[in-house]
Amino acid sequence: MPDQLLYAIEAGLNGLMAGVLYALVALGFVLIFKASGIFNYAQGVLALFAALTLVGFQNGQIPFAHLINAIFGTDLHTFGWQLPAIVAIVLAAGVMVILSIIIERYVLKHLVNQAPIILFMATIGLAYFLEGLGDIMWGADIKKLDVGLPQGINETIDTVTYNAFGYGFFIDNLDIVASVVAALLVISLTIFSQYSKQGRALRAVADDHQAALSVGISLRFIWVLVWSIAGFVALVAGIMWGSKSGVQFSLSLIALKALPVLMLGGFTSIPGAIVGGLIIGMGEKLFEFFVGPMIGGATENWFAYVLALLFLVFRPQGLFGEKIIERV
Amino acid sequence: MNQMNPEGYVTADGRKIGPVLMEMKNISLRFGGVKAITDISFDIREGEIRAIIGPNGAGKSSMLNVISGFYVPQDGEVWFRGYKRGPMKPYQVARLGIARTFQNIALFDGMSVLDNIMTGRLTLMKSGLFSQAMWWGKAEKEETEHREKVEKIIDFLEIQPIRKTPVGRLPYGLKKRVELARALAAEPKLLLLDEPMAGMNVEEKEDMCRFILDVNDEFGTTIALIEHDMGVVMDLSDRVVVMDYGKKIGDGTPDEVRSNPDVINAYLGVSHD
Amino acid sequence: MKKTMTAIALAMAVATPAMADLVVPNLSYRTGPYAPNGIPYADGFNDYFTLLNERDGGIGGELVRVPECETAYNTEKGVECYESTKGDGALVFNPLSTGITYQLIPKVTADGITLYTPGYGRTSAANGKIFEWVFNYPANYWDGASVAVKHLLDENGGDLSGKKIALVYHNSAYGKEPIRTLQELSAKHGFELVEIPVDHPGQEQKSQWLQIRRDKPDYVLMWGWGVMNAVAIQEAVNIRYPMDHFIGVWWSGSENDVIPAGEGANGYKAIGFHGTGADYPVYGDLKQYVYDAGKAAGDGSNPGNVLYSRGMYAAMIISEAIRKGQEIAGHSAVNAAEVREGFENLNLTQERLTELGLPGFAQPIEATCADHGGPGSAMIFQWDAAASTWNQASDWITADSEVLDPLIAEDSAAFAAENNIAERCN
Amino acid sequence: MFYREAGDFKTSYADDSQTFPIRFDRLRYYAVMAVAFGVIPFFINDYWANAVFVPFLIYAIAALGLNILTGYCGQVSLGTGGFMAVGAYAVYKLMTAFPDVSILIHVLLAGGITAMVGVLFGLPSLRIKGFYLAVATLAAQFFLVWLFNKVPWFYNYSASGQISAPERTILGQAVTGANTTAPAKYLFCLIILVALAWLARNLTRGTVGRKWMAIRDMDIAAEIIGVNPLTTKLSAFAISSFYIGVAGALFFAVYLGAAEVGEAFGIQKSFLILFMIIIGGLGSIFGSFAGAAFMVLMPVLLKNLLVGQLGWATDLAAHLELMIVGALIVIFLIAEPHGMAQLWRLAKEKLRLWPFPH
Repeated sequence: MPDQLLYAIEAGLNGLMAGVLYALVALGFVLIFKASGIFNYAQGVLALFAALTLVGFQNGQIPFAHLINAIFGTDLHTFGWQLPAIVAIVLAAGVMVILSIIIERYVLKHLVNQAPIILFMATIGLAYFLEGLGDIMWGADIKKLDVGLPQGINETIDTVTYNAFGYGFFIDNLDIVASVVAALLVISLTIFSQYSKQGRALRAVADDHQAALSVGISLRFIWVLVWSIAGFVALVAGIMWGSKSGVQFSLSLIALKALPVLMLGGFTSIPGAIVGGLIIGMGEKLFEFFVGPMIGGATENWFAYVLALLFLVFRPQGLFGEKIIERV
Repeated sequence: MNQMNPEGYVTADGRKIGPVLMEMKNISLRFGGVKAITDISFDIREGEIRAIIGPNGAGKSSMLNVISGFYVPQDGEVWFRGYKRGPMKPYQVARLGIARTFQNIALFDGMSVLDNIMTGRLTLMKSGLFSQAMWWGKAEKEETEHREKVEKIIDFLEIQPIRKTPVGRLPYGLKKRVELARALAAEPKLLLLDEPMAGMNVEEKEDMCRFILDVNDEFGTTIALIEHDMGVVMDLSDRVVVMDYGKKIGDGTPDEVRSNPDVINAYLGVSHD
Repeated sequence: MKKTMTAIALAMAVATPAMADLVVPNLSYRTGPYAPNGIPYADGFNDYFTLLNERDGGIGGELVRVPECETAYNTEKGVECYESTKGDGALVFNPLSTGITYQLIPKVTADGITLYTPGYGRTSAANGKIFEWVFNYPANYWDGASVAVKHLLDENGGDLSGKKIALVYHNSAYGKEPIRTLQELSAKHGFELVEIPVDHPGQEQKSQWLQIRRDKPDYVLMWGWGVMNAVAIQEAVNIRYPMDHFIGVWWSGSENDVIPAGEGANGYKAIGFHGTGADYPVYGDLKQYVYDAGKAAGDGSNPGNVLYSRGMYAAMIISEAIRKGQEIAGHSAVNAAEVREGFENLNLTQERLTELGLPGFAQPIEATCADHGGPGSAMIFQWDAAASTWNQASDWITADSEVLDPLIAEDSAAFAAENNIAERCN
Repeated sequence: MFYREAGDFKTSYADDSQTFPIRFDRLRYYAVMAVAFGVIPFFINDYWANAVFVPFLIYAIAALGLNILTGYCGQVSLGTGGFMAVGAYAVYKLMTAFPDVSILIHVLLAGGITAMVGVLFGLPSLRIKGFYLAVATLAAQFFLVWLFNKVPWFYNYSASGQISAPERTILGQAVTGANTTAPAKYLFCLIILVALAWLARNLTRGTVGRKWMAIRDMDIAAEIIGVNPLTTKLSAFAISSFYIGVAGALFFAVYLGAAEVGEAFGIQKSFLILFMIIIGGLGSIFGSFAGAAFMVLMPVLLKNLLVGQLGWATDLAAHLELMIVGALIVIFLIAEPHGMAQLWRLAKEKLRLWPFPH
């Protein structure tokens, strides 16, 4: 095979891997949108907050140490312990559930029946708040996140492809792990929503709020549930991304990567989020590979949006939506 | 039959009905594989009150949407004022002089009653962006002129006290009336009413009937309406089209329709109100 | 509305303390995307002045006040900070942001306050003939690029022809700075330059590093900032790029950048224009007068690291310039114009550095009316992951002034023409 | 008592549709104008101009623009930062290419150029609606920022890609560049803002405004009663972008003096201005002003309070500021989803009855 083609395949495969992560973040958006009609801009900050909390627990940081020191003149920093990764993950997941309950009680409950744009803005407010809270709880410095995930080139793929084509493909072990975890997460979420009682309630609410309420499903419970799940998804995304770059502010910007996925796949479609993520991931890597060098590179920030935009102009119902029949 | 006279006819109560204003020829409309309307033809004459009735799902609303240009039929022709109407956007149809109300009220909730009715005159207002931005000369003059016309309609429909109220705060019956006012403000050649009496109590229905007759009487506006309530329709309208399962099963004066065996079948075969 | 106004007016009136001290504002950023880098720098800057106040009673008997103002690396907040501290009687500004620097250059020129931008900012400000109020010694971005290339020349026996060098840069004004210089140098030395931009924030760089893996450049230079550095180094480790062929500018060579990559980052190189580590004698005093006295800025985890040292470097230069200004003016309560004189006549020698407890920490500087750019020399550091230290990997290397001088002259001439500035120092 | 409308009769329809139909409102408006033009210029200093007034005036222009698009026409846009960048780069190119033409004309032309770009990116709004459109406008945001960063022609091939505003004067007074006095800056922005606010008010009370609102409230019904969605949406995009472009031009030329596209006109800016109109009140001219004032003043106030008064560390203060801004936004939305303009209306209704609430 010609080199150019091999390179393109390699770029495309890496794009697919990246796409899985985009899909994972997008999934958090979709869950909340489906169950409550809220476009949750805070999803990215949730990932940052979850990752900060995880690292904080792992390293035994004292939350709000800086604030406490400033007020009481103490000199607190850590509890002096190191928790095993799995314990820290469970604890962090617990914090995300508590956070969901707080969000439901103090924010969402008061905003029932507001216009979607108002709910959207509220989540931006929430994002600001959580960003400040995360910093004040755990500090704004960069933190290394290590839960024992492998990283670096996958030797087997490198060797096998080298022997086959004369060019070894680069696939990152972390990306492979991320794809597997994301796939497991998607499958378990699907099973959960198809076969469990809560899952059925969730789908009922997504279909018709009023009807679901009338058969005795608690909307508030469902909201806490989806926000908890979204928080857990954010935690997983935070771990995957944080392992690569460390945990710091920019982690919250991964939300921006998921938005074009939502446009493409639709705000309410789980398969849409997955396929959309893969298309966006692969598309942006291939575009950067083929067209990037001609127009100066660094196209990835906008390409996904333009792709999604063009797609929607020609197919407004998105990937899996049915043709929209307008009624009056 | 005097209704077939191309020059028009005189009704029992002495109103003069003119020549054909709109003619639907062999209209068929499908959504995917579902046939909503199959090969329907009928006409609407100037000055007439024309009703389209039928059980649920008969395709009445689809028919009205075809007339107002919201749906484009796959087959058939729509003739209006002697010309065949080409493929048009709904707003272009509105400019021809066809206005309508909606079954599920479609008012602009964020605006006041007055502003809502003023939107009815948008097709008649001509001042440009620039003069509006400056708010002098033509724009201001035009605004005042149209305001006067709208105030007449407000008087006519007896909604003066709620002029500046945001529409969202009004009760259902009044909303229907404001919607009628908005449609009237356009000074339409043809007024389409989509279930104008749906969801109203007896008193409100009587009010609405009166307004419809007055509009027809005072402005000479041609009216086509869809209605569920057979009794009201028979009292109001000059001629009635009956639809069932997307097909026309009857057409004529209320009396003729009432005695049409197909219509009786259709209405007895399905439960109706 | 009016009530709010009154409240603000009140808050501001009370917020302004008496103006007797030497005021050196610290426009820092401890929040936002670049906080991990801003924190240690600000700590070093503050701690050094705290040391001077605690140990020596300030500079020349005048206490130094360092009002801190949070910019979050944001130009608008930078303006607010500048205006609010300017009213305080600020003597010199050091905003640690190229964006804010560009914005402040005309303002400080109009207001008559010195702008000191060591190792960042507008490169052509090295030309004192045009930029009267701006100083950027000891080295600027173009020096950095030239030093990196010189280092590579040394490693390759003076010949880079036919080599391929990739520049991975932050796709912003800052990151684009070295491109012109590197293009000139590539023409001069015959190496091929590949430019690879990374968009802010740089969380995702797979495409760029796949390209590097395919193209196999002999060396990779990096002009990064913030999370981009850490991700780039991690990706380089992932593709098993030889770390000793990977050189970052001084803003891409802090502990924050290499630690997340762990062992793999071992051997990564970075340019530096000052020493690092907590082994200098000055740290004894810092410990005695600042840390142990509970007066340290921040959480005390940063002393000795690269960015802390750089903050301290800036503070040291500013304090020496103030000292020089006091000497020239003949009194200790100097004003902004007298401090500028101090900057312009600064003569920092190795002896003086030793006196300050920082022997060999930096290169000597002898500023003149025309030369606001300093010696333009730097050295290469190499990361030792096992020991978690930066080791010196070269001697001081001086930039190629033959290439840089015309570029500086050209750029500053353009600025002069745009703003009708006549040359000074003639 | 203080605020009455009883006895304030109108004898013509023109009187009834004026901007401030109530006499008391009119008087207050004149008073505000008198202070803005007659008092503040004599007391303003660099700090107040640069930290408070000039950013407030410029953001108010941008908020007016976005409010036309989002508040009046119902099209949510997250591309404001990108459109401001168009205004900024347009005015920079014009200023440097035609140094002899008045800066005022350049600023207006920059608005015009932005309007054209706005129309281009508004085209998809005919097919894409709601949040999908909001996300789609992010394409404009990211693409425009990338473009201005990438093509050297836009920044006159300068080494770093920074653009700096040279000095330009109006009637002999510098309004851009470092030698601009605080009153000159302030008045220049104020005059443009007042003129644009007046135009916005006229547009929104007439036919155009009704078309926009009709599309916003129910686009299908609007089309059926005769509103052409294409021209209506595009006119909203054009006029909104004009305002935003003017704001971007002033933001760069008068306020910042130098700018770098990704930093000054990034996505944060888009969100900031969206905040302003939502907190201020969608579909309200007054709301645009109130929102801009709130979002400009509050951080300054908080900073002065926490750092200046209480002497807290700047980072703690900055983090707390984020939390407070976030919490206030949420509280605001819960308490009054229609923004400060609605609060103002409610307060007026109370005042009208005061001191006899029943």
